[in-house]
Amino acid sequence: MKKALGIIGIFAAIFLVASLYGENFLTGINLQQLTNRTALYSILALGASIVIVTGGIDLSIGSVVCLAGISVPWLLVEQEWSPWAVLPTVLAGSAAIGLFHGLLITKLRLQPFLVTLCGLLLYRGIARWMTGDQSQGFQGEFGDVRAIALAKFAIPGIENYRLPATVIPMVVLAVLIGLFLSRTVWGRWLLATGRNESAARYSGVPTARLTTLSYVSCSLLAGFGGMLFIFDIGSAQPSDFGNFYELYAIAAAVLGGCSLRGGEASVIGVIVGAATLQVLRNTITLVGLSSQLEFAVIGAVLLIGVAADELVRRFTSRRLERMGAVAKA
Amino acid sequence: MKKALGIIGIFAAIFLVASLYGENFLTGINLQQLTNRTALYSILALGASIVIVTGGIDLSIGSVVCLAGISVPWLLVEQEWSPWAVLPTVLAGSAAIGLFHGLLITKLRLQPFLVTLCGLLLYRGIARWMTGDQSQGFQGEFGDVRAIALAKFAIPGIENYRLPATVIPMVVLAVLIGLFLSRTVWGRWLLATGRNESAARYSGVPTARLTTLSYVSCSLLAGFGGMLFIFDIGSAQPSDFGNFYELYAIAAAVLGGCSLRGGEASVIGVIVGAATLQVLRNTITLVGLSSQLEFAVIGAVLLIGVAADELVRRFTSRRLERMGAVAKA
Amino acid sequence: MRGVGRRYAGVTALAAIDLEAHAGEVLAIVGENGAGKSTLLKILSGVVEPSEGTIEVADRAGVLRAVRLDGVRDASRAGIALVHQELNLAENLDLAGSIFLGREPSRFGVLDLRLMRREAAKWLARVGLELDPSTLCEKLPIAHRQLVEIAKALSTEARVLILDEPTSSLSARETERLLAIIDELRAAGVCIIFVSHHLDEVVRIADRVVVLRDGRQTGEFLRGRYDRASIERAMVGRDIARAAPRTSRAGEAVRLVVDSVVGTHHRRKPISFDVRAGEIVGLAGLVGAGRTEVLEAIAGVVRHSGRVTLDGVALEGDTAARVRRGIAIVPEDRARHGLFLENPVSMNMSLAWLDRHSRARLVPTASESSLVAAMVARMQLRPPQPRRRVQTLSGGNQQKTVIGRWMAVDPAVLLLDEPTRGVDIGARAEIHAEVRRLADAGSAVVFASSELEEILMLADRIIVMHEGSIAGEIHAQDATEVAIMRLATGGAPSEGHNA
Amino acid sequence: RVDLVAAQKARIAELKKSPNTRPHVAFVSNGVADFWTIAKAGAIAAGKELGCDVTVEFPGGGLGDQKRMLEDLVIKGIDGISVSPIDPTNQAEVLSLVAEKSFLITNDSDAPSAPRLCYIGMDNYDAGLMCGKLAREGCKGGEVAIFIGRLEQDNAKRRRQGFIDGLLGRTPDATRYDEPAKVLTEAGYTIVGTWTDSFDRAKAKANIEDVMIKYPKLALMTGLFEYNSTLAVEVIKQLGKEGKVQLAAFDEGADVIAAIKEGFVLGTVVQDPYGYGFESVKVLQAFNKGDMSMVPANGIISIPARVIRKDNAESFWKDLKAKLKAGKEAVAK
Ligand SMILES: Nc1ncnc2c1ncn2[C@@H]1O[C@H](COP(=O)(O)OP(=O)(O)OP(=O)(O)O)[C@@H](O)[C@H]1O
Ligand SMILES: Nc1ncnc2c1ncn2[C@@H]1O[C@H](COP(=O)(O)OP(=O)(O)OP(=O)(O)O)[C@@H](O)[C@H]1O
Ligand SMILES: [Mg+2]
Ligand SMILES: [Mg+2]
Repeated sequence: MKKALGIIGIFAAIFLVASLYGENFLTGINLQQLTNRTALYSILALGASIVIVTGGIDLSIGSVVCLAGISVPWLLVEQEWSPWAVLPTVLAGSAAIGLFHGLLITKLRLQPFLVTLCGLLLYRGIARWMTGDQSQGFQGEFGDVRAIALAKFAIPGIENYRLPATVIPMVVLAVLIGLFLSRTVWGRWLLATGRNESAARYSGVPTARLTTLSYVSCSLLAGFGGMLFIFDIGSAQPSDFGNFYELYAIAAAVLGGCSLRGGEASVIGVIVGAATLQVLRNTITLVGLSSQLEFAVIGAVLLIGVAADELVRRFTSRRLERMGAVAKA
Repeated sequence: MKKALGIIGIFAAIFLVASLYGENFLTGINLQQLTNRTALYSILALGASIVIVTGGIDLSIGSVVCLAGISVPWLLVEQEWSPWAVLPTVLAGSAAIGLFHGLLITKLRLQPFLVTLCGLLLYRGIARWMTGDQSQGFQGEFGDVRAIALAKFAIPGIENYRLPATVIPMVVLAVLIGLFLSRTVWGRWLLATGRNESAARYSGVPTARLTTLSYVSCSLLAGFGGMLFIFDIGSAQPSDFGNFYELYAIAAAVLGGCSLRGGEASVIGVIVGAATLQVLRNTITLVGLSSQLEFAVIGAVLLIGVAADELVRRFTSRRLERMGAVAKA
Repeated sequence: MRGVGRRYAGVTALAAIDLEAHAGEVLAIVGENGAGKSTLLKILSGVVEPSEGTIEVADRAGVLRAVRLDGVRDASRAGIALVHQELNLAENLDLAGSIFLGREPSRFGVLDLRLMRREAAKWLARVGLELDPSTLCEKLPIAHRQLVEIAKALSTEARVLILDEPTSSLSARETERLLAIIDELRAAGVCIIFVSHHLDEVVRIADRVVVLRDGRQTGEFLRGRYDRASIERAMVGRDIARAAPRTSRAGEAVRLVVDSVVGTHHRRKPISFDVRAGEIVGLAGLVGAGRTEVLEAIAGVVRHSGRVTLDGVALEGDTAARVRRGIAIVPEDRARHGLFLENPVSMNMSLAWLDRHSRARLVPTASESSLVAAMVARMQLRPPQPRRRVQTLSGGNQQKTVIGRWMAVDPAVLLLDEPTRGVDIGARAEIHAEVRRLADAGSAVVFASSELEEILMLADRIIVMHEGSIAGEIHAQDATEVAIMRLATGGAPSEGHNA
Repeated sequence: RVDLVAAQKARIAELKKSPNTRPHVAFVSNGVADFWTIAKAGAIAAGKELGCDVTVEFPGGGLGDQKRMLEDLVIKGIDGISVSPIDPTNQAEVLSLVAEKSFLITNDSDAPSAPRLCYIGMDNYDAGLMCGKLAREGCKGGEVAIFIGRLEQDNAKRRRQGFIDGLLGRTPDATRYDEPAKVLTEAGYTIVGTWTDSFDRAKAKANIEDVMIKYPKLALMTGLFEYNSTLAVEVIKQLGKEGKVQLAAFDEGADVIAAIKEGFVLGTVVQDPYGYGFESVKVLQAFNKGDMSMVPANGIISIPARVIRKDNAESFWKDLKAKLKAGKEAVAK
């Protein structure tokens, strides 16, 4: 929680600015869309954070999003599989990708950065080759399957805002991962492995298995996220779908208080981190800044945000120190 | 040198396959192009490796390439500056970017990943905004300036192959960085900082200054590389120029034996790493594989390469241990 | 253990060891640095696989069975627990989490945090740590971390408890307590194997002492049939010379002045003292008394208020600036703050020297290697291979490497924090001799040690700290263990010992 | 340039005497898109029909990537390249290199200053104009938003300008340029802005959603790249705005065609990428036989765009499907 305070502050500041200056920012429909986008990106960011907790990194998230996402309409429309076969296959495939990463990293002791960078190239390549670079879409069909991501639930008493269905997996996953990390034996082990792998190993923790598990979870969530993304967007082009999403996911995780050195995570922070990025992008459009400036604004705001957070933290800790010193004297 | 052996082996294998199956691979003109591309990417990879040595990472390389590269024709053509003013300004600006990163990382103790990720967004945003998303080119002029990168020198006795001028900065930089790391006190300090920052600090190494220096060098080389790239290509679009180049640069450095945990580098390895990526891409076209497969092939070949390297290494070290035992017994 | 051996590329760490340890026995293993003690213990606890030989462990019924210890889990299943020589804690966990790491009480994988905390509090109390089990490990000083590790090993209620230099970072009080615990466990029928360089502890507690030398077993002494000197002889192969008392330095110029220094890290009370040229000042005190922080403040590793002056000029800036002025610090936690573990001995040893002996900032390769060769010989590094990675050195030899780094530059002020942690008695004498030689050449030396014996051996003047402030000063000729302990525990100084 | 064109012509004349029996030609796109996969089908079909080898390359990484692919193709010894140059004014060197070692023609976007032997395609300004007129017919005024992948490429700029001029009923002038950042109020329309997404579809979708939220009274949208239109259809459906916001589309996205049939999209302007691919190979093949007769004097082989409305949507879609299927089968062989 404490780790998440910084990003919550940054989020609040951006939200305030957006409410003041963004046209129609505080309308139900806008908040509804924002919730939906936050949910989608959060799922990727949660996956990234599990790997980051172990001190690793997964650069292949975007490509797994692409491969898994593209596979859904490709299998449904082009290969004419049944939805009951497609979804489990795609999820199993995503998990298999993670297993592959995990084994290369723990058994062959290759660097995670390198393995998942190769993955980044490989899975996108496979997606492009598989579809012949043809964009894949549902062609207006499979509304019932897509409802998984597209359904919106009216909330009694609130007008104009309907809760997007994607929030459900986000919340479920966040709660599960949060409990997993703080309340289960394995979560404990994962945190210990991330901070001091040899200490964990000497304590009898099966570090290799846990590291592998974290890559499996990350790829699984990326694959699941990819499915939700394609349900939401309706169609995608294999050469650009999911590009840079790993950076967004990792950025959200790091903003949310995960240290890339491992051993630290805050689920709430990660979700607020993902939400921050989405609110920023939305604000840029609603305030009417040109989309050329989008990147510059996001970069600058985040940088100022984390720098300010750090300065505030320092200032307060120095004050506390001084107060403590006085109390002692 | 020993660290570079793996990548040299991988390179040799790919080169052999390319020579056997690539149409016109072993022609002077093809090797000339390959030399040129290797030189360009090597310069970025050398910069990346300096930061990696300190245990850091620079994700902003591609965006600095873009901003610096785009600035050259923008200042020359649109703003009508003199070339004598443009080149120093662009290089100084690149160095200033590195200084900015270095200070945020050492003084505010922000995570390098986060700082340079914000940089990635920020500098590309600035480039897009500055040029209004218009592609920038030399419009057929400034041939004399562009000759810096485009000149080719005939080598007596060799036909059809002329040495690209870009090789000169690459070799000079490689030699300088190699000597710097292995033969100067600062280089020694840089390696020590990367290996164990706090031990270095306790030993009286000015770690903050050295870390900052490494980010300055990296951005400076990225800016310089960006200039050479734009001279070579002639024009570029701010929205895609340099995209993913940081990944190529880091991949080359890591393939070349740099550990992302810091403290290790091999200049030769880095250059061979960069060359490997270029030969791979070239081979894919010359062999006639579809460009859809390019990513997949690069990813798969690299993964197989590093895995094989690791297996060979293990096998030999196990043999050595056993042999050592026999000799003693 | 039968015929157990372990080889690494290039060295035989251990050869043909046959060893038995019985229930209700305290077996001490002693030997010089690099003799193979830690390797032996690691094999016993499943961390390292033996190259040859077999291990048999008695099951509950007392029948010996050959076991394959592949990983720590096998060993703990066989009832074996090890406290490593180097600290191994995941500092992001709290004390309860650290103690139960790897065998957390749980129901269906869900942690039973309350039970964990309660149990942890019990084990912490057992080793004398009255701390809240939900404190984070990263907040603890090194000695407390060591106690946590011991508590962790105790909590496994293992039948074979293995301790690798458990007392090296403990001060007298904690050591006493540990020895008492060992006594109790022995009475309860636990087999205890422990390694220590503190022979008086060994003499007091061990039922049997096994001496290792160069990976071989060279001697075995049963309780009551040996004295300290005979063990020393079996270990080192000669008698250890006792240093002659040093002459007084009262007339020399003051070099280092510490004036109302308060480290900002832990908010202590102001500290003031000064050190003359050629003087060796020892900082004594209990764990957490603030010695480390004083040394780190002088070296500029932690921010501090107050003034530190060297030869009349204020020391300012960070460590790099102070090192340039001639300050040197040997940190307490060598693995974290002292060494570049993956680098060779040569790089570790020449690092500080380089800055002063480079021309145009170029590394003088030839003189560097001759310097390193000289330092390896002077510090008696074993094996004497400058190109060996420090990681593969034994603990004591790692310590010699850190000290060697500073011995190579003749610093104006040498600050040593636990200078001989894990160093064998022979090498300790050599290190002390080196420190004296440096002082004789005019340097000021301040060292902190938890070992009263070392304080008494090395210091000209002793400053005793208690809860962050100076409790008193004693001159070497007046010092006794009792007097130091009285000050360190906050008792009033007795007559004549107050400076 | 003149020299290079002349030299290419001379080489063609030469080939008349000893024709190249099985030439190997290449078709290089300016990126990766469905548009280009249709073009690829055309190129492959032509290769099969006319008896020559065809390599199709899609540079995914912008200018640098396209340059590298062209260089590598030339090194490989290709007998002719049809390229869609990303930035023709600044790609003089590499285009000259192709002209020097091979035959150079352009498709989709022209490079009149380069030594190309001909251009195959249509004018993006004209196509934009068609789209603008389509919009003007279906929507008599109000707020208008433009969505486009990115604005820096020449064809995108021309297409956008054409749309604006057509919508506002101005006299056509391809050299006009309206700043994307400015709000234009003219002839009863207010063009509230142009949004780009750098080919990130999730971002493109977010753009459309955000703009519809920001301008609740939005009357008309246009998506000037294929996926912009597809996503606009998607968002209209998701937000239940069918019939409330008009869409003038571009290109032949499946969802767009379906929506036209359903009736809540005015229509779409389609180019003929299949024709670009097919003609490119046909022309290059002819060059290798020494034949330059199909190149008109102005050097432009025009393959005009078409407007698809509710009435001709069905037949257009069937035809396209058939062509794609044939192309895919040819690739498989
Ligand atoms: N991983 C390794 N690779 C190579 N050699 C090793 C490795 N680990 C230990 N050694 C060597 O094995 C020998 C025995 O080391 P060990 O750590 O067992 O000594 P020790 O008796 O515990 O010494 P100390 O009292 O200094 O702790 C040493 O020479 C050491 O250099
Ligand atoms: N609150 C804290 N936060 C972080 N680190 C701490 C804290 N308290 C103690 N430490 C660590 O413990 C080390 C020892 O501190 P200190 O100077 O208080 O004790 P000491 O007298 O040297 O005791 P020891 O016998 O353990 O050496 C410090 O250098 C610091 O790294
Ligand atoms: Mg040891
Ligand atoms: Mg201490």
